[in-house]
Amino acid sequence: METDALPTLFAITEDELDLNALLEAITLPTTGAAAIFTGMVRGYTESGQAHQTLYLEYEAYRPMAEAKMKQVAEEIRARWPSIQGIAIVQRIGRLYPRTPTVLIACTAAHRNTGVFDAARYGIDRLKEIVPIWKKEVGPDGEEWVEGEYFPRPGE
Amino acid sequence: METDALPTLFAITEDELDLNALLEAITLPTTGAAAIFTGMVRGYTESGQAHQTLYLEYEAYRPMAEAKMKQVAEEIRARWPSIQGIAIVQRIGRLYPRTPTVLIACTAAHRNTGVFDAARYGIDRLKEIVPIWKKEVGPDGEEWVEGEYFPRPGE
Amino acid sequence: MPHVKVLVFATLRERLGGAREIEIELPPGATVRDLKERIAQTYPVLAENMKSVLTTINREYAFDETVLPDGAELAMFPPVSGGAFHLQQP
Amino acid sequence: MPHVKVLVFATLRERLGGAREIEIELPPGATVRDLKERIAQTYPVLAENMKSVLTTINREYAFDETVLPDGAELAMFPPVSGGAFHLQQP
Repeated sequence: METDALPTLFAITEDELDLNALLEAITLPTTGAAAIFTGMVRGYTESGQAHQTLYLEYEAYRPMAEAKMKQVAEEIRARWPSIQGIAIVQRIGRLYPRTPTVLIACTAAHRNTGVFDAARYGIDRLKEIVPIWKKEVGPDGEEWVEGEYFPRPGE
Repeated sequence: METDALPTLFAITEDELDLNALLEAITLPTTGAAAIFTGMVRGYTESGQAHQTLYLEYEAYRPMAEAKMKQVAEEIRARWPSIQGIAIVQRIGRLYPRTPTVLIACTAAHRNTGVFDAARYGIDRLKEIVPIWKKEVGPDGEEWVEGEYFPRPGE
Repeated sequence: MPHVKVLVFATLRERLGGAREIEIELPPGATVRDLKERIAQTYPVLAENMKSVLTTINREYAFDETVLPDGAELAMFPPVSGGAFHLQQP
Repeated sequence: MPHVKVLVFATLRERLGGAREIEIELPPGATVRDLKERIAQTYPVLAENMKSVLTTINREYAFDETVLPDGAELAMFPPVSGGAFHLQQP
């Protein structure tokens, strides 16, 4: 299987995430396993200072976000050569509690060659380097959520 | 959140796995992360002795399989108390390449409190103790696939 | 002599031509080991399977020394292989 | 004096009343650090943001010493927060 035949899918979208379709798009005839991560909007956060969220507003620097998603996919392939398909999708706009907002999925022939680690790495990297922001709107006002990661040269 | 309010879903089914619906069923207002594992039928296996698979026939000892899926869910909750929802579903019958046959999904408030490890543990345990078998049908004949795990007392 | 029914799955079922259940006579107090031996004698086609078969009593895994309780749901099957991976070679 | 445009996102955009882009005059050979200083002077509402802002040149992260190339696509924004987790407290 040549690398350029391996499906890599990344998107910034305002549409609902369709896990069935995304998984199908990265499943090859040689695929036997997939690990998928999704992040959802929490309506209630119980850790730290408990608070309620009415909705989140997501914003992206779209062309750069797509380029950085591609970079995350390339980093995954460099670390886990067994990975076959990769899907990275971020939904933007106004998103309400219980809604999936982000998805990272990795497929491979077998489950023990890195699919879980690859998906986990993917979501961690997405959070660090892909230019997407969210504003949290709660009953008492709104607040932009800022990350803490400062990319290094080359990232 | 009381444990008895946490969604646990397990099923042996002949129907297509609907990841969107399964994820929705285990997402609470406090959920922020999900890890999902799916296993698919491989049409071509390249590792070991390369071979082609036309389809797999899955068979289950249904009432026991459902009881053991419940046990796997209980084991996950005992090890990762942060897990909110758990779905464990096995599709049976004749299944063709690229088709998802099994799904384990775990949700939690945050992604770094065990969702990935819990899903991985779940699929490993399912393979060991849940009474499901498959027959592989290829161009040159058919073969039952047998596992290697012998449960210990109490499993 | 108690008469017990044993559900069979996968290879065992297929070796029996598709039967989902077998019936067997056993002395009172018989164990899982006794059951396996009796099956190997009564159904020679399953004799080889008895070496690596898993036995369950009321949907819990049972072991050679376990005495079969009256009226229990018994089942026998090969090590499980769910999940669409770990394919053995033909 | 070259005239550059800088795309802004998130908090920066909101502090500017929703503007998606700012314009600024810079001497030739100006660096990212020069750009930040000039923005802090020209748009006082962004002065505080300049302390922790990320800067990109042609969609790659850039650093204080980097000289701004002619005609590059420049952008500034706070550390990213995608993914629906790691919520800061209001």
